Amino acid sequence: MRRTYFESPIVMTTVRLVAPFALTYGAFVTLHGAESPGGGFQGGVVVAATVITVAFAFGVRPTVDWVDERVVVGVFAGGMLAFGAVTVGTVLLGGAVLQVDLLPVSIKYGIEAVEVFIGAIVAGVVTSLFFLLSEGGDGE
Amino acid sequence: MTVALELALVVFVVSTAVATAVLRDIVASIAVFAAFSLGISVIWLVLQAPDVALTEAAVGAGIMSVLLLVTVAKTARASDEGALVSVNPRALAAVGLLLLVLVSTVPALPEVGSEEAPALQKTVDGELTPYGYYVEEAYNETGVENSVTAVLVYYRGFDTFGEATVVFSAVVGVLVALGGSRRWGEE
Amino acid sequence: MTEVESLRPLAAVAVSAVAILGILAAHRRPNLRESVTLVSATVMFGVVASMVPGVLNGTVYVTRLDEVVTGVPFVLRADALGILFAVLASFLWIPTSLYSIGYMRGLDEGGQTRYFASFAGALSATMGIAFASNLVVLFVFYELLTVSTYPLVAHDETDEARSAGRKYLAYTFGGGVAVLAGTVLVYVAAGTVGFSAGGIEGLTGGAGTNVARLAFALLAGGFAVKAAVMPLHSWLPDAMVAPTPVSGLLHAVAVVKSGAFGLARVVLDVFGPDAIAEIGAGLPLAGLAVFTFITASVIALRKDNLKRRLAYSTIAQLSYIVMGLALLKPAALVGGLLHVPAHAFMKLTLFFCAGAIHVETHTDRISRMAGIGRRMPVTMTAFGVASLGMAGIPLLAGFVSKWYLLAGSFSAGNVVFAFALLLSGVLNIAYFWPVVYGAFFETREGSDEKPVIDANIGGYWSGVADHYAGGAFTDGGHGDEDDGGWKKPGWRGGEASPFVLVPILVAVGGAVVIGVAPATVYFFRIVRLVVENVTGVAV
Amino acid sequence: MTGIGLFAGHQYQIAFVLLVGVGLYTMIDAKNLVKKVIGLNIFQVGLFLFLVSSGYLAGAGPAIIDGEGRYVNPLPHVLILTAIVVGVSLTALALALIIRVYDEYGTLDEEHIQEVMDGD
Amino acid sequence: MTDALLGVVIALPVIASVVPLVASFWREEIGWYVAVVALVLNAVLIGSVVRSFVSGGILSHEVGGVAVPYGIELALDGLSAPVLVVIAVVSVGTLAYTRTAGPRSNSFYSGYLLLTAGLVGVTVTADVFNLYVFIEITGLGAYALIASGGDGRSAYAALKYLLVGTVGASLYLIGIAYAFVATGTLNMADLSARLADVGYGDTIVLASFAFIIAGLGVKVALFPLHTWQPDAYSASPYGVAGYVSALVSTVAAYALGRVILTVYTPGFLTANPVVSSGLIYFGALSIVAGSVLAVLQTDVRRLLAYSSVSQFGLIVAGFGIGNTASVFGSVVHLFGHAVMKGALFLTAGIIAYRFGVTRLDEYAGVARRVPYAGAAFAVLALSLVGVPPAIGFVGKWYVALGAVRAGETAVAVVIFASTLLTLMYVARLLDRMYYGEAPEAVADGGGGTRVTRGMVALVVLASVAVVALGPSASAVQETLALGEVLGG
Repeated sequence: MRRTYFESPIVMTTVRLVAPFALTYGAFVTLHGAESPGGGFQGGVVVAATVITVAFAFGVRPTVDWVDERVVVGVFAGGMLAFGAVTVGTVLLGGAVLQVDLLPVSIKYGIEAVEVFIGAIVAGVVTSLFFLLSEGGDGE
Repeated sequence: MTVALELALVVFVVSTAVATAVLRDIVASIAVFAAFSLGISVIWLVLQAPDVALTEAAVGAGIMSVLLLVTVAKTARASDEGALVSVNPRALAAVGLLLLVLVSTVPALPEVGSEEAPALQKTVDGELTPYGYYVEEAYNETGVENSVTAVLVYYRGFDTFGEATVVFSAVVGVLVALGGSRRWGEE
Repeated sequence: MTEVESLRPLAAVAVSAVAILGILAAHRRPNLRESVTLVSATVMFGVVASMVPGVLNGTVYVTRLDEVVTGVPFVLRADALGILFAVLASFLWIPTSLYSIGYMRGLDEGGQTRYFASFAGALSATMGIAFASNLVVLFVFYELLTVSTYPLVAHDETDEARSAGRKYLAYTFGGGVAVLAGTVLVYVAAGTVGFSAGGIEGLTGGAGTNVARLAFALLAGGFAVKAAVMPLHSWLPDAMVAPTPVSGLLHAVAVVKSGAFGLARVVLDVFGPDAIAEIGAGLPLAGLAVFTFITASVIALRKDNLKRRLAYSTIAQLSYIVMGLALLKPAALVGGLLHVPAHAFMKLTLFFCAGAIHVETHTDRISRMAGIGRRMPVTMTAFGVASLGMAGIPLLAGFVSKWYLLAGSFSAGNVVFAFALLLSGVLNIAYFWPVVYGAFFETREGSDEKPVIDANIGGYWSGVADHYAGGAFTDGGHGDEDDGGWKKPGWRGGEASPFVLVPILVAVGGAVVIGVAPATVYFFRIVRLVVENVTGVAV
Repeated sequence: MTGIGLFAGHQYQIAFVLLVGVGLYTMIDAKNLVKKVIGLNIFQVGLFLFLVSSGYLAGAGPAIIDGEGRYVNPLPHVLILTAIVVGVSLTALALALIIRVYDEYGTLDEEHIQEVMDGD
Repeated sequence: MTDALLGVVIALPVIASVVPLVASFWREEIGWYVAVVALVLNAVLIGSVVRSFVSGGILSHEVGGVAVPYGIELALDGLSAPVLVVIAVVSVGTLAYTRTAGPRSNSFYSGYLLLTAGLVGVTVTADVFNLYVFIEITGLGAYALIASGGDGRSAYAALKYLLVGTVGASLYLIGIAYAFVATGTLNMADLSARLADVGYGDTIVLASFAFIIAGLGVKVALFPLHTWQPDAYSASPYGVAGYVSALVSTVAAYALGRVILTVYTPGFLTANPVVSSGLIYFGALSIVAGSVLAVLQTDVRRLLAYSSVSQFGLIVAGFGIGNTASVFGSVVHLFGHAVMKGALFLTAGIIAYRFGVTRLDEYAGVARRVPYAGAAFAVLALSLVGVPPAIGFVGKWYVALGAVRAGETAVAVVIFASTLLTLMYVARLLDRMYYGEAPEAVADGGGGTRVTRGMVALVVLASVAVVALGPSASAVQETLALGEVLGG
């Protein structure tokens, strides 16, 4: 029982207009986690939610094709690898595991960097989960 | 924030939770669940947890509902006889027992918001507690105003690494569950 | 007593363990496989025998390894008591191996590789039991013995054999658990489980008396299972479904004697006779032993299946040993311990004879053996001699040990035990004599095809046992005597092959030597040394 | 009703108990597998409520530090953020498994599935 | 530097788990190689961490360089070191097995690596909330792996496991929340001190303990919280069943012991005799019920699964008794059971792949067709019974010894009696395997092609190890210095 998409021009236009702002908001939430509520996780979810909104407006399959799975996987895999690199890297620098203050920037920026990685992971994963659940199954 | 509002919120979330439980139609259930999540995120705001509120709103009301709906769309929307489920006495008894245990501990718990609560002491035996440390020292040490972020990434960064791993595990798990990774890279 | 570090105790254990590998590797070449068995049996006996002179001079050979569990060192220790058991088992393994070859090939048995490998494993475990220096090491090998003999009991793979195997496992593991529990109690109470002649210090007395009683009950009860003391005996008659060499060496020597041996260790080296007297545990055990040998003898009377009759005889004879140990007097101890080798030689002879009859004629039932003495005169003569020994006729092995048991009973001041012994001797004659008499002086036609007593005794009319006794028992499905060997050509003078005959002669010869000149045989000297070490009294 | 007096100041804890109860009840009772997953989420939210309320300080602001002041304890918030993420991850996996089960058995009803499986 | 490796051994498999997923775009079936490289490297690192523990005593690492109790601490002591070793060994061993047997998709190996990371994390963390996170990672990994069977049955079993397991983890978190409410801290050592200050008789402290035990009890699969476990073990591929049965409950039981002994401490148990007896009898009940249920099974995997319920009862009882002997027994049994049970499942897998048989009555005569695997199965099963000198005996000995020393005679009786119950199902199995009339599938020699010599060699190796480890287990008692863990 696949959902048939009703391509409403109003919805599509609205989404087209809103999506860039939503993405920007996601980035903002991610980057300003240090000063205000929010952070990588919330920002990532907002970004993913934007993609999902797009998918609702334009249909899942076209969205998957448009976004390209490689990009989605690349985003969260890159986030994971970067986070992992920080975790293990500080040990190689002679410090403790995940010793953010050993990074060549101030602690604050180190924290923000990690927030960005988290944002990437969450955005990528949540988008993937949505795609997988809506595309998966059906015994293909 | 008045006590009345707080009580109203509590009543709201509990009733939406009960409604979620008793509604037979799964889509209706999901809709009420979204309302429940919104109610909860207001409670987070009342409890001065804006980070949690933001997350709850985005996840509980947003992502979670979408995923649930997608799943229902992929499967079946069973809505046979009656709008509400009938009560299952055995389940009720089992759950009632647990509730009895939980309720009996409530009077022993410190009142919410009380300064006497052990979790809100800044020092114990002259040493800073985690709470004291996070509100007194964290900003000086990290330059990050939002101490939730400071704790999340810096002080308890390893939890967050674990959290990222959990998220990643979810996608791996879904891939495995849905029949391997062949789907990726196809088409 | 001097302790000498030596690898010989370990070597004795290891020889046949290593041999298992050789046996398995040679599974496609039976001759090579059996050579491995024979060589390792010879080597094992050589190693054990080489320690005898030293032990008699008061030397104890010790192999120290690491700890088994904390506070319990893994030490193998060839002391007098251990060497008694080890010499016996390793010596008898040689004729039994020869016999096995004749028997297994004679019957064209399946699974021979498994058979010989398990046999080697069982011997290894037996050596371990003999040389164990403490309860934990003893327990380790005790359990390994169970595991390695299980395939032998279930060898035939018939339903009877498998159910006997399961019963065997259940009983002996149950006993093992009791032993383990007792061991833990002893360890907690005394801080050690190491054997020490005359008993471990500080195990009894004071508030610990009840704990000590419980520990003794568990240990004695656990070992009594393998020693087949009633009411824990019923696995043994069922286990007779195993091939006869197994019944012979394991169920008359190694396995059941490991129970008796464990009991001896408990009495002599864990608690010590004095402590046992103190907690009042001797008399109940002795009483149980008396009950066992009288009852078992009576049951033996009505068993028509020869191996089953022998099994009940074994149960009875083992209880002599138990009684000797339980009476706690030096003479009784000597009698009990001396009965270990005496019974071994005699019972092995009897089993070998039963097996020889089975191989040649496929006959298991006594009522069908009328006149068989004329066909197999050597075999049946040996059978007769061993039977007389069992009954305690002078100049045979059984006499000497019974003599000491009698002396011990009197010195214990309890004449009841002496009378029980004499009564049991009479019963022995009653259940063996018909076999011998029928074999030589009756013919098939003129014989009465009934066991000595054909009535229901003590409600023992149910269960698997009597199913067999009723005639359906065919020793695992081999040979039905009705159209089996009786009509074979070569009926006159049809003795078994030398592989079977020579071991019979060796075993019966041993029984005679022990009886005629006990002082010249090492066993007697070893036993006296053991008792002297424990009680301080030279017997 | 003395109960109300006893539970004044404990309203969130009572809500925690009730939500845990409702969630668990749904998990046990619901035949529909998706419903069970929703029950699981309610159960977890109840638990979150308990933890977050334990860090609440009356009259204090959120733990965004600007000079001296009263702040709530940020630690429970951090824990709950992590726990929410864990929850959504588990939900996603559960839903994927449900889709898989549906593909196989054509129903989401626990009892039907059990019947089909026993029939195998 | 070495103590930082405690974090690295968690992070390394996580990082490695990303690789197969990304690599899927270019190549299938590359996951195994990635996993082998990562886990062998991880095993080497674990080796060096453990070596440094052996030579220098307890290791502790403050993650991020943040002082305890404000940050997260990782630690390695006598309780965790053996578990860490067994994780390293089993993860590599089972991986070798899945080379031909297991699911071969890349995402499967990502899941495998994540599960391993979770297991290691649970083992080395010294923070109760961090423990929760790793429990969930372990859970997610396990659910995913169990679902990799690819049929509806395995998906359903995984879902059931997920629902029950998450409730278990949440109950644990409720317990943590109570402890947090009482103390405001999460570091194990700090929490332990604060709980003592609050008082062991405090309602909140008792509630926290109860919820933690109940929650972890679900994860360990103690009776009657075990319902997820037989389905999970029997519906998953054999390689997975081997891995999950060997380690997942093991680390949960370890976590249980860790919380009981180092957070609440034996002092708590002494102060609350009712609680401590309750815990011990909880374990004892599991011993008996698990064995009885195992005896009733007709499916070999379910039999083995219920046997785990029983064996973990023994381990928990040992922790509950809480003296050095019983705790050492539990640790030995944790280690031994992991090897035994894992290898038993792998051996059952060899038999299933070869002959397509899974039920007890179909096992008739299989041992003769696969003599090496059959012998390994026999040795492992007998070790499970507790036949000395194999390691199964050693664990039982120490727990029993501890029970008698603590005056818990009834528990000692249960432990001894459980030997016989274990024997009941093991004897049934072995009797069938060796003496039964082979059914057609077996007599034909089977048509399975997925059994390699390597797989057989692996289980034979495991059976040899089980025997060899027994006598050597006691030698590490001093090194582990469990007295130190128990607070001297």
